[in-house]
Amino acid sequence: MSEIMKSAKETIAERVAKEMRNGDLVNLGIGLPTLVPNYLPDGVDVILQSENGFVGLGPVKDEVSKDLVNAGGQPTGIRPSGAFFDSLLSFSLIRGGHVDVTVLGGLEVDQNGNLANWIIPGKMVPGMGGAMDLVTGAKKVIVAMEHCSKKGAPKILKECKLPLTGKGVVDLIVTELAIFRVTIDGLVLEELQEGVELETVMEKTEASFTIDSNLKTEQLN
Amino acid sequence: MSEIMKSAKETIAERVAKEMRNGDLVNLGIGLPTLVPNYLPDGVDVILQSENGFVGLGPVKDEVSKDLVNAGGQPTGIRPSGAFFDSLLSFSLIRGGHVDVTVLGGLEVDQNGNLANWIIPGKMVPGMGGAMDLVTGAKKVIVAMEHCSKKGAPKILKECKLPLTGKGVVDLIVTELAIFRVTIDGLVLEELQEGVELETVMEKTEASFTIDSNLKTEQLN
Amino acid sequence: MNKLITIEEARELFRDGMTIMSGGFMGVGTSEKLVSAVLASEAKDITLISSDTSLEETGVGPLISNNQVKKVIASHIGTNPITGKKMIAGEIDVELVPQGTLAERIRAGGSGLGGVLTPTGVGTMVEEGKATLEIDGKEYLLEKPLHADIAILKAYKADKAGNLVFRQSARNFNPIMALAADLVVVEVEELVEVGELDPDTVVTPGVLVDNILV
Amino acid sequence: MNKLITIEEARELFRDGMTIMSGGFMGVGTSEKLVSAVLASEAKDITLISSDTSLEETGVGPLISNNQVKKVIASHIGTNPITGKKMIAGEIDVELVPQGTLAERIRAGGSGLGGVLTPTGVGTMVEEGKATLEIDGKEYLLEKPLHADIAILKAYKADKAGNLVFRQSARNFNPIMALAADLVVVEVEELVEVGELDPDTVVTPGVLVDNILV
Repeated sequence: MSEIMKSAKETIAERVAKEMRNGDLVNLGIGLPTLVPNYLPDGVDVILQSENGFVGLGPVKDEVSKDLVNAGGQPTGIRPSGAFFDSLLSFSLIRGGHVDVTVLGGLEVDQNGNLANWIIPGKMVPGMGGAMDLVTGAKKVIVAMEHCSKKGAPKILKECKLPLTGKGVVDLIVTELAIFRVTIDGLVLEELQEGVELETVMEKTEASFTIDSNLKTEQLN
Repeated sequence: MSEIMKSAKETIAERVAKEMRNGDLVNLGIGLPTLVPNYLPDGVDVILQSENGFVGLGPVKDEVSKDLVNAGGQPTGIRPSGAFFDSLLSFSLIRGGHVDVTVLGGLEVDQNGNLANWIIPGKMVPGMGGAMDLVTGAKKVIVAMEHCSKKGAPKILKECKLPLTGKGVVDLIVTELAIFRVTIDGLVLEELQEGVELETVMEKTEASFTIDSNLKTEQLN
Repeated sequence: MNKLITIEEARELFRDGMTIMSGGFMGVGTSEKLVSAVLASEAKDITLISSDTSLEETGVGPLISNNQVKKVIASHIGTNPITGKKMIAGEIDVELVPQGTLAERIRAGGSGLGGVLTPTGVGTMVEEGKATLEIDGKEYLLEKPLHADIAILKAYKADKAGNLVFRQSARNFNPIMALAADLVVVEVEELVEVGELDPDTVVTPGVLVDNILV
Repeated sequence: MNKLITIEEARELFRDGMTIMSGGFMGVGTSEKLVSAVLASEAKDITLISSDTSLEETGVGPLISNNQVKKVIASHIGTNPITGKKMIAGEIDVELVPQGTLAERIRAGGSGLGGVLTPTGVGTMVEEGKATLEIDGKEYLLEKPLHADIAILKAYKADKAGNLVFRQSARNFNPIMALAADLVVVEVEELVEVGELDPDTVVTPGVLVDNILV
C-alpha cells in the first residue's frame, strides 16, 4: 500500500497491529479497531473474541449463518479452533484478565488514562455495551482514534469532560500523529508517526505529556 | 413389606417419600436419605440431583463408568433425561432455590430450625461438603433422622450444642416416632408415626413443641 | 410431565406489570414467537431485561414500538432509535448496565447470591447511587441481583424433558436467564425425544425449563 | 503454538510454596499424571485447593501423604484420614469451605470479581472472621476470591488449540479452575486435531489452556 494513499485510520490500525503478540486473545471495538487484523506482522496471529459469545472470530465461510454474528450484530465466521459460550463466560474472560489486548475508539482520553467513549449527554445514548468491562478487565487497553475531532478539537485532554467509560484504564493511545503511553506519572510521548513533527503533536494535544528519552532524535527535528 | 419388620430407617424414609411431589428436583444426603426413592407413592417421580455435577441420578446401567459417581463417590447411573454440568451450575441450582427438596441426616436439630450435622469438635472433621449450601438454598429442608442418639439422648433440642450447618433452615423433621414442622413460632408436632404415643415423643424430645390441631385425636390416645 | 405449550397458551402467560427477561443479542437468540406472544397478550407496563433493544423490527424491538414496556434494563439501546426517543420523551425508563455486569446480576439473581462485586463502572456514572466496597485495596461496585417473573428464551434443540442446546452466538444470555425467572419458557427450532441429547452436551438442564414452544 | 508437554516437562512446572488447584471430586476428574508430576517434583509447602482430599491412594490423596502440602482449602477431608491426622498434628492447615462457596470463590478469582456474597454459612463457624453484609434485609457473607499459580486439570478430550470437553461427573471443578490460575495444565484422555471438536460443544475454550499432557 502506498504511504501517500494511507488514510489516518489505516495509519492507526497498522501501528496498533504492531502491539500484538502471537497468540494474544484480542477484543476489537466496532469501527477503526476492526481494521487491525489486516496489518498483523508476519508470524503474528491473534485470537479474536466476540463478546456476544465466542473466541475465534473469522471471516464468513461458505454460507452466512443466522445464528453467527459479531458484537456489532453483523454476520461473521468462526475459525475451526474457536469455541462458543454464554455471555457469562464471555465476560469472565474479559473482566478476569484473560483478554490480552482490547482496542477501542475514543471520544476523549485524558492524561490520567481516563477514557470517554460511550455517551454524549443531550444526544442519543447508545449504552456502554461491553466497553466498560473491556477497559476494566483487559490486560492492555489501547485507544485507537484520530488525534482530533472532525471539528479539529483535541481529543487528548487534561481531563475528560464527557462521562467516563473507565477511570485510569488506558495503557496506550495511538493516533495518526503519535503514540502515547499512559504511566502513573502521566502521558509519555513514545513515538511520532512517520513524517509528523513534534510541534504538530504539541499543538493538537491539550494534555500535558513528557517525551520519552528513546524518541528518535531525527524524529524531533 | 410387613409393618412389623420395618426398621426405624425404613419408617422414616417411607414417611419422607410422602413429602415429594411429582417432578420435584430433590437432593438426598448420604445414608438414610438415599432410601427415600424406594418409597415414592405411585404416580410420583422425582428428579435426583448429585451435587458433584448432574441431575437425573439413577441406577447403574449395563456397565460402571469410572467418570460417573454420586456425591458419595460411589458408581452410579444417569437417566436418559439427565444432564451433566460443572460444580458451579450445580450449586447455582442449590443456592438459587431450584432444588425443591433436600433430605439430610442430623446430629442435632433445635426448635428454632437450626441444624447441626457436619462436625463433632475434638473428633475427626469430615467437612461440610455441599450440606451448608443445600440447607441454605433448597426450598424445603427435611431432616430425616432417628429420634434419639444411639445412647438414647434426644436429638431434637431446645438449642443445638454442636456447630451449626445452618441457622433457622429446617422445615420438617421426620423421625421414626414423629413428624415436626418448624414454624416461626417454634416446633409443631404434626403427626405421630403409627403406633407411637404422644407420651413417648414428649419423653424423648428435649425441644418445646406445640401440637397441631389437626393431629388425629385417636393418635393422641 | 408435559412441558409443551401452544402459541395460544403462551399468550396467556403474560400480565400487566410483569418483569420479563428475553435472551438474545441484537435479536440473535431471541424468540420471535414468544415476542409475538407478548405482543398478542397486550400486557402493559412491562419491565424488560435484555442485552439490548435490537432494531425496531427484530428481537425485542417490536415490544418497544408497541408501547408495552415501561422500563428497560439493558446494556445497549443505540441500535433501536425508538427506545432512545421514548426515553427522551419520558415514556420509557432506561437503566443502562455494563454487559458483563448485566450477565452477573442475572446470574446472581438465579444463584441465590446477594449481589455482584465488580470493578466495572467504578469512577463512572454507573457508580451513582450504588454502594462501593474496598476489598484488599481495590474498589468494587455492589450491583444488585436481577430476577424476572418470566424468561422468554430461544434454543436450538430441546428434548421433551426441557434439556437445551444452543447454536453458535445465539446462546448469549439464554442459559443465564434460565436460572433467574419464576417461569422459564423456551422456543426451540427442533424438539427431540428424551434420550436423543447426550447429557454431556446439554447446556441448560431441563429442570430449569417450565414450558417449550416449538 | 504448541501446547503439548511431556510428563518430564510437567514436573518442571512446580515450585516450593506454590498454590495449586486440582480438579476432581473424590478423585474423579483428577489428573493422576499431573498429581504424579507434583510428587516427582518434590515441591514443598504447597497450598492445595481442591473439592476434597479424596482417599489416601486416589486423586490428590498422595500429595497429602507425601508431606508436600502445608495448607488445604477444600470442602471435605473426611474420606482421607491422613488429612485429618496431619491437621490434628498441626502439620497441615485446613480451611474448610462450603462446596458451593468454593466453586464461587474460584470463579470470582478467575472472573475479576472482588468476592462472593453468599447466604451459605451465615450463623455458622464459616462466618468467623468474615465480613457480613445485609442486602435488602438478608444477610450474606463476603467470601474472598481464590486464585492459583497452577491449575492441574483433567479433561476427556482436547484439540491441539486446548479446547476441552469433559465426560460425565468428571467435569466438576475443572472448567471453573481453568479460569483461575496463572498456568493451566490439562491431562486429556484423547487429543484430536483442531476442527474435530464442534465449537458449540466445547466446554472450556482453548484460550484458557496453556499446556496439554496426553
